[in-house]
Amino acid sequence: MKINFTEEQNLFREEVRSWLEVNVPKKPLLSLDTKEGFEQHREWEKTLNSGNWSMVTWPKEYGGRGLDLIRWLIFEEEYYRAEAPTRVNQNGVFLLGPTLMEFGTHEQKSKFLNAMATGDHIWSQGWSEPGAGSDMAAIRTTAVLEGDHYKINGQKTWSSRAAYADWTFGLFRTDLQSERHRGLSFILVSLDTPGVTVRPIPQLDGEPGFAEIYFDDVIVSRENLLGEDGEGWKIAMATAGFERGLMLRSPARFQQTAAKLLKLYYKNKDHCSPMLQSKVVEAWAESESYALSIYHTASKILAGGSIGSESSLGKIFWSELDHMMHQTALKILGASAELVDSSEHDAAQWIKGFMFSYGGPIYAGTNEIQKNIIAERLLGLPK
Amino acid sequence: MKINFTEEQNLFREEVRSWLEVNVPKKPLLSLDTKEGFEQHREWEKTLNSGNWSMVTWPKEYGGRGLDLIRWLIFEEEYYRAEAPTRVNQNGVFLLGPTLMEFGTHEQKSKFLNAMATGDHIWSQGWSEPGAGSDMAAIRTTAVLEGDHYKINGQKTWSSRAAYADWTFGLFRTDLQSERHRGLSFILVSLDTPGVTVRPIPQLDGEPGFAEIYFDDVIVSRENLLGEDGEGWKIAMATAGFERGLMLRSPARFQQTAAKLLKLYYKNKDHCSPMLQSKVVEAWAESESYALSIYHTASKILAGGSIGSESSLGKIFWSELDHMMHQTALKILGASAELVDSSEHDAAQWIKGFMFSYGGPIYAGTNEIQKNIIAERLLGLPK
Amino acid sequence: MNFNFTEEQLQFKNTVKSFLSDECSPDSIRDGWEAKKPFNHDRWNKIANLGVLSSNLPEKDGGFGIDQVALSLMIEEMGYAALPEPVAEQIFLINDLMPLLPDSIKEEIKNTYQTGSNFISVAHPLSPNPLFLNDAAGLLLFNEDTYQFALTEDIDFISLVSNDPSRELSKINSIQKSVSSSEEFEKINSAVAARGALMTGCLLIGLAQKMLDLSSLYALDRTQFGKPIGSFQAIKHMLADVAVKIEFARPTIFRAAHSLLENNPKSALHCAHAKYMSAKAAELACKNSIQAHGAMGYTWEMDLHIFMRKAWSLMACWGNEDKQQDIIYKTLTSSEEELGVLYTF
Amino acid sequence: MNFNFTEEQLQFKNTVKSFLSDECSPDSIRDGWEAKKPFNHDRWNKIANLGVLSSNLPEKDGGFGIDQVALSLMIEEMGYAALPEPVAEQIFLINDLMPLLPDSIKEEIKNTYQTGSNFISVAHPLSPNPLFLNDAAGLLLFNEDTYQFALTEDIDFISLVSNDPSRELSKINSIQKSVSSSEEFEKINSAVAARGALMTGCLLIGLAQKMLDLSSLYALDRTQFGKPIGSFQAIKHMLADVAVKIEFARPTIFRAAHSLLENNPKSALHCAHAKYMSAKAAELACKNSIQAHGAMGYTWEMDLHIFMRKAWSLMACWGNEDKQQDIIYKTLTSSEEELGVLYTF
Repeated sequence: MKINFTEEQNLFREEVRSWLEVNVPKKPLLSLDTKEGFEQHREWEKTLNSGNWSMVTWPKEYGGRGLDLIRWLIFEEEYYRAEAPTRVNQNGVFLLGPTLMEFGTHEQKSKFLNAMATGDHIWSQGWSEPGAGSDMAAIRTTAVLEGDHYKINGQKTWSSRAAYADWTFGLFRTDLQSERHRGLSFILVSLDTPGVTVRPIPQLDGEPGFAEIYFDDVIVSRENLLGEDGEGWKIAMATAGFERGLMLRSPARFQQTAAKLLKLYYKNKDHCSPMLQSKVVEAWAESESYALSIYHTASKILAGGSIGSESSLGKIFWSELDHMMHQTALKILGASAELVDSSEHDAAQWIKGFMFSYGGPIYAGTNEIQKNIIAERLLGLPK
Repeated sequence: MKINFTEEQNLFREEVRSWLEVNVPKKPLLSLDTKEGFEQHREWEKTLNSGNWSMVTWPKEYGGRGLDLIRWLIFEEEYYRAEAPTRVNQNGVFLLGPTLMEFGTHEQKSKFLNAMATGDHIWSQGWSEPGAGSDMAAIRTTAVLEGDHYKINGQKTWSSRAAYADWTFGLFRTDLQSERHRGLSFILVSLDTPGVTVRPIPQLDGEPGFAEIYFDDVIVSRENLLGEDGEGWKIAMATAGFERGLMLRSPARFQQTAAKLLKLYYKNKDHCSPMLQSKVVEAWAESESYALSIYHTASKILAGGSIGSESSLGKIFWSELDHMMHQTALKILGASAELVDSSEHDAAQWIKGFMFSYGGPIYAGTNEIQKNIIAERLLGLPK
Repeated sequence: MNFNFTEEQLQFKNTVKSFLSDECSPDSIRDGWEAKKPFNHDRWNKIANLGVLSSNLPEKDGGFGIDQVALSLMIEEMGYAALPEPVAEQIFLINDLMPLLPDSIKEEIKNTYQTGSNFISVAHPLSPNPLFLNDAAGLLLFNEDTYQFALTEDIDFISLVSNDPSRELSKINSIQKSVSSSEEFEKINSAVAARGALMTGCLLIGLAQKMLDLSSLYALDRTQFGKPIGSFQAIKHMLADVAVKIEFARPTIFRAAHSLLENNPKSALHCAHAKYMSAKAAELACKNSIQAHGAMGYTWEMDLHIFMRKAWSLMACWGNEDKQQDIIYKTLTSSEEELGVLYTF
Repeated sequence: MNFNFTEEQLQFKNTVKSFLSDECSPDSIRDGWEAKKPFNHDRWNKIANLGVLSSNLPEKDGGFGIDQVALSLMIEEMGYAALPEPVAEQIFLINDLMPLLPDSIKEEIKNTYQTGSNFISVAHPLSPNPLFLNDAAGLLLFNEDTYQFALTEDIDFISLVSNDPSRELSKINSIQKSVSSSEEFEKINSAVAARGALMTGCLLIGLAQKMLDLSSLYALDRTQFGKPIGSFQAIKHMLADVAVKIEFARPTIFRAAHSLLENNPKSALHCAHAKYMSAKAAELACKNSIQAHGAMGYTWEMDLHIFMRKAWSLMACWGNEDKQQDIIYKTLTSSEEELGVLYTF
């Protein structure tokens, strides 16, 4: 155990910092849930790619830098420190990317990873269906193999980013006789394909963070099948692990929030009771613990270990923490905790984050589902 | 709505206070979980009875004063204010008493209520069995009717006070072919009856708060059947309602704890961080809310209403509150929060209460069971 | 000692409940949002005609002279329906406060305010951005150590956007002309703060109850893993927890209302207690309701957020949980005598 | 940056684990309670022979020179077994502190203390009642602004009863003779407070893990309503919540140990963080474990309370959650610069 950064790691940090200082847009981009904002964010992905920062852990041939997870955590720390834009392509770079790396053919990797890195393909998720939310094995959208292509019929919902994205990935039932987890396949579909209809779902802030995707005799080449026919569940489980785990929820985001919260409290402490101190301390302590745990996990992976139920434990921890921090911020803000006016930038940002934080315990498998997983897989309790 | 005490109610309060001032033992009694302490507490029941204070709500003929629930709440407030001894016969006066009043024959009332009021009969509970804890319908101890008596065989457990009590009441299976809730009867058994063996269960503090009761061909007169044969479940549900509800958990106990907690904090506030204030305020606010709610319920009952799922709601509320208050006290006490030495009276009392408070969410139907009841009966969710 | 409501108190509550259930549906609220006119003048007039706006005026002034307990029952229903119009504010912060104001200000308000036809907005350090000031006839404004009344036309203000589209807020820049006073400032300031706390507390309890009802219905309706999600213990328990919080917050509302009625010297403490408990109940109701709804709870389409938004706003204004906590602590420790108090009444 | 343990570190941990699993069963602890001799000298000698007591002494003094990270792994196991003997105290509060003490005190301790044969007790304002002082050779005592060392025979003390029968405590009345110093008091006082916090944190994580393991086993075993109680969501979720708390407390232990090793200027903060997180994990482990055990958890017969009692004591001494919270807050706000810090390392 040696938990200090090396000279090289510190140099890398400085490189990231300098680049971000020059390149991060001075003016915040519009919301990526608007058409215009979405394109601004796509531009930012291109800018990142121009500096080879799309995904530092990817091999160079796919637009990455071939660096390890510790470097990635450092990159993320600098990214949040610089308050750089949200990654509009997170479904691609953090979820599908690692999945392709593990299960994709050489052709698939070449075709999709580069276009992902450049921002040419922005990806949406196609997991849930109206009757299959937390219970993903209930998927009914079918993909029937006809020669060298699949014909897809059905409906996906809660597809994040789908309102403006280019592609979607998800599970489809390729064996119509199958039930539950069996007979599902992992297929990539361009949202431009004839027969695809996207209908946005306005979320709490009124913007279309999610969409429904309808498939009506949609023809997709067999080349877009990831892995083998019927292997979909296995691959999806790997992807879901990435989602809950360390790729998508790097600690820097929560540490940044905790640091802002502490500053907010300190600035307002004469206007609020000292009792809020306990929440501010909890925010620091928990975000710091989360970071330590992620560095711990990253070290394990680098030493050849694999990630198990850590991702379920982590998902519960960060989502509860995130909500608590935003709730505390609103208490510090007092009566202004309802103002989303552009003239009230601070309050508006905290309120936006507060609303967003309610989603944490829900998406990517509700916390109730995660607790079942922990009880059954980690503690050995019966199904 | 008129939530002030009347002149008469205030006079009653003064009467209670004066009597208690004279009669409450100056030196705390020994623990009622010791043989000697138990007898001291039985003496105290006799003293209470000598002043006609055994149960002010009972009719005069049974040793009560025929007063209403509001008077009872006032009596309890004064009782806790005077730090009078724990009622060793609470199973009798708070649980079996009201049940007898509702379901007992004239003979049963005469025989049992008076002996209860005088402290001659101290009662234990005989609900749980080794295979029937939270799932009370799984009771297997049998009582077979043979002419004018029952022959009882089987085992009860978690019988509170049974180590030194005189009698027990509980459910027995009188219809051997029956299952679950059906075929159970509510029977009263003297622990002196041949064939009864009592084996104490030492609890957290090492003292026998509970006992197992073994029945080996125990002969009990049919006169000790409460209600009709097979009506046991219905009667037990009424008793359990009393238990969780307002009779056994009068608000004064929790208000007294909250007041002590506030004093403890105030005295030690320079040694602990101001963050504990929030817990102290919560203690006051919740104990006060509980009291308001109980006065509300008492008013409803006095106006002819009945008590429903309030008892489940209340049980969750007071048990969580009680634990939180004791936990907070230990935090205020700092390093002395482990001393049970007689020289450390304050710490020892809080620690004793702290350990006791862990029992709240467990006994009388775990809080998990109460939440199921609330969800199913009050909110209409499916079984 | 009688904690039961009178027939008359319950009748006022039921009248308001049934009116709002017809006239203040989530759809009608959404219509107001879309038109960017959340204040529905038609509904306001109907409420006025129902006598609600004058319900607590003395009979000689054309009211029914109902007390604060009946008011709090009515206001809970306004929360349950997420009523956008500032009815609670008029009856609780203007009508109920009026007798306490000095003649100079009272006269001005009386000259301006015509119950039912128009209304007066209120601003206070604990709730500094008055509601619907653009539509109001005047403003009662509390400062650090004075209070004043001004006609809307004499105020320079700008609009502010609230996270609850039902609330049109304003920020006051300056006031050209007003009547001002500092007479009995402590007493009147404390009276309005207590009323603001209790009013938002009543509304929050109604909102929490509504969210619980919506969630229970949803949990019955929505199936997952082949059964209604309401049959899972996790969902049952998260909703039961909300029921517990509401059950033990509600009596604090009625006690506080009764304290105002009786001029109880502890009424400020009791109102703080009511807001403190209600805000905590509403906070849990928001969290557990959206969780029980899952991703659907996160959408604009479900009505849940109409009630959540109002709850978030009302938790924040007129003193949030933290502020009430502070008031309670300071009151409890203000005298040695208070430190050991055991009795509720 | 490498958060993995070395083979050697894990080996020390496993040796201790397997030794304690054989030699420190709940039954053997109960034997000590019944005999009113919780300190088992036979076990103490075996631990000494295993080299644990000298494990962190320099090799020249007959030790293995292992670092604080390895120590913290070992101490977690002592918590897991609820070991009554003050092994953690010796290695963490005496051995590890020794190099920091001034020569005058160090000499005295060296003359008295013979690793393995006897031991030194410690008292500090955060933990004022030393453990097993009656059996100890001497006492290292921290006061307001001085610290001193005294032989047990020169101390006038009385016994105190702890709620954990494994802990024999004493209250010091007076000291007849001692060596005292105030040299570098701030630094040394802070060093012992940090070590006390980290040591109790390590023990608490072990205890929390043990309670979780006992509860999981019980939930598999015990049936209710015709199935193992562990198949009910309520039980699953209450135990999963404990697993989450432990998971995110544990790395804070290792980071704090590493900070001591590296003389990190923030080691006091890191040790406070470790105790804060571990105490919270242990608190929830106690509550949810007893709840999962139901009435059985409330009995003397089940082993659960052996671990709960130790946890309650260790939460209280060497600075409880509240004290650590205070340290963290004061450190974080001690400089403008700290206020915006984002990085962990």
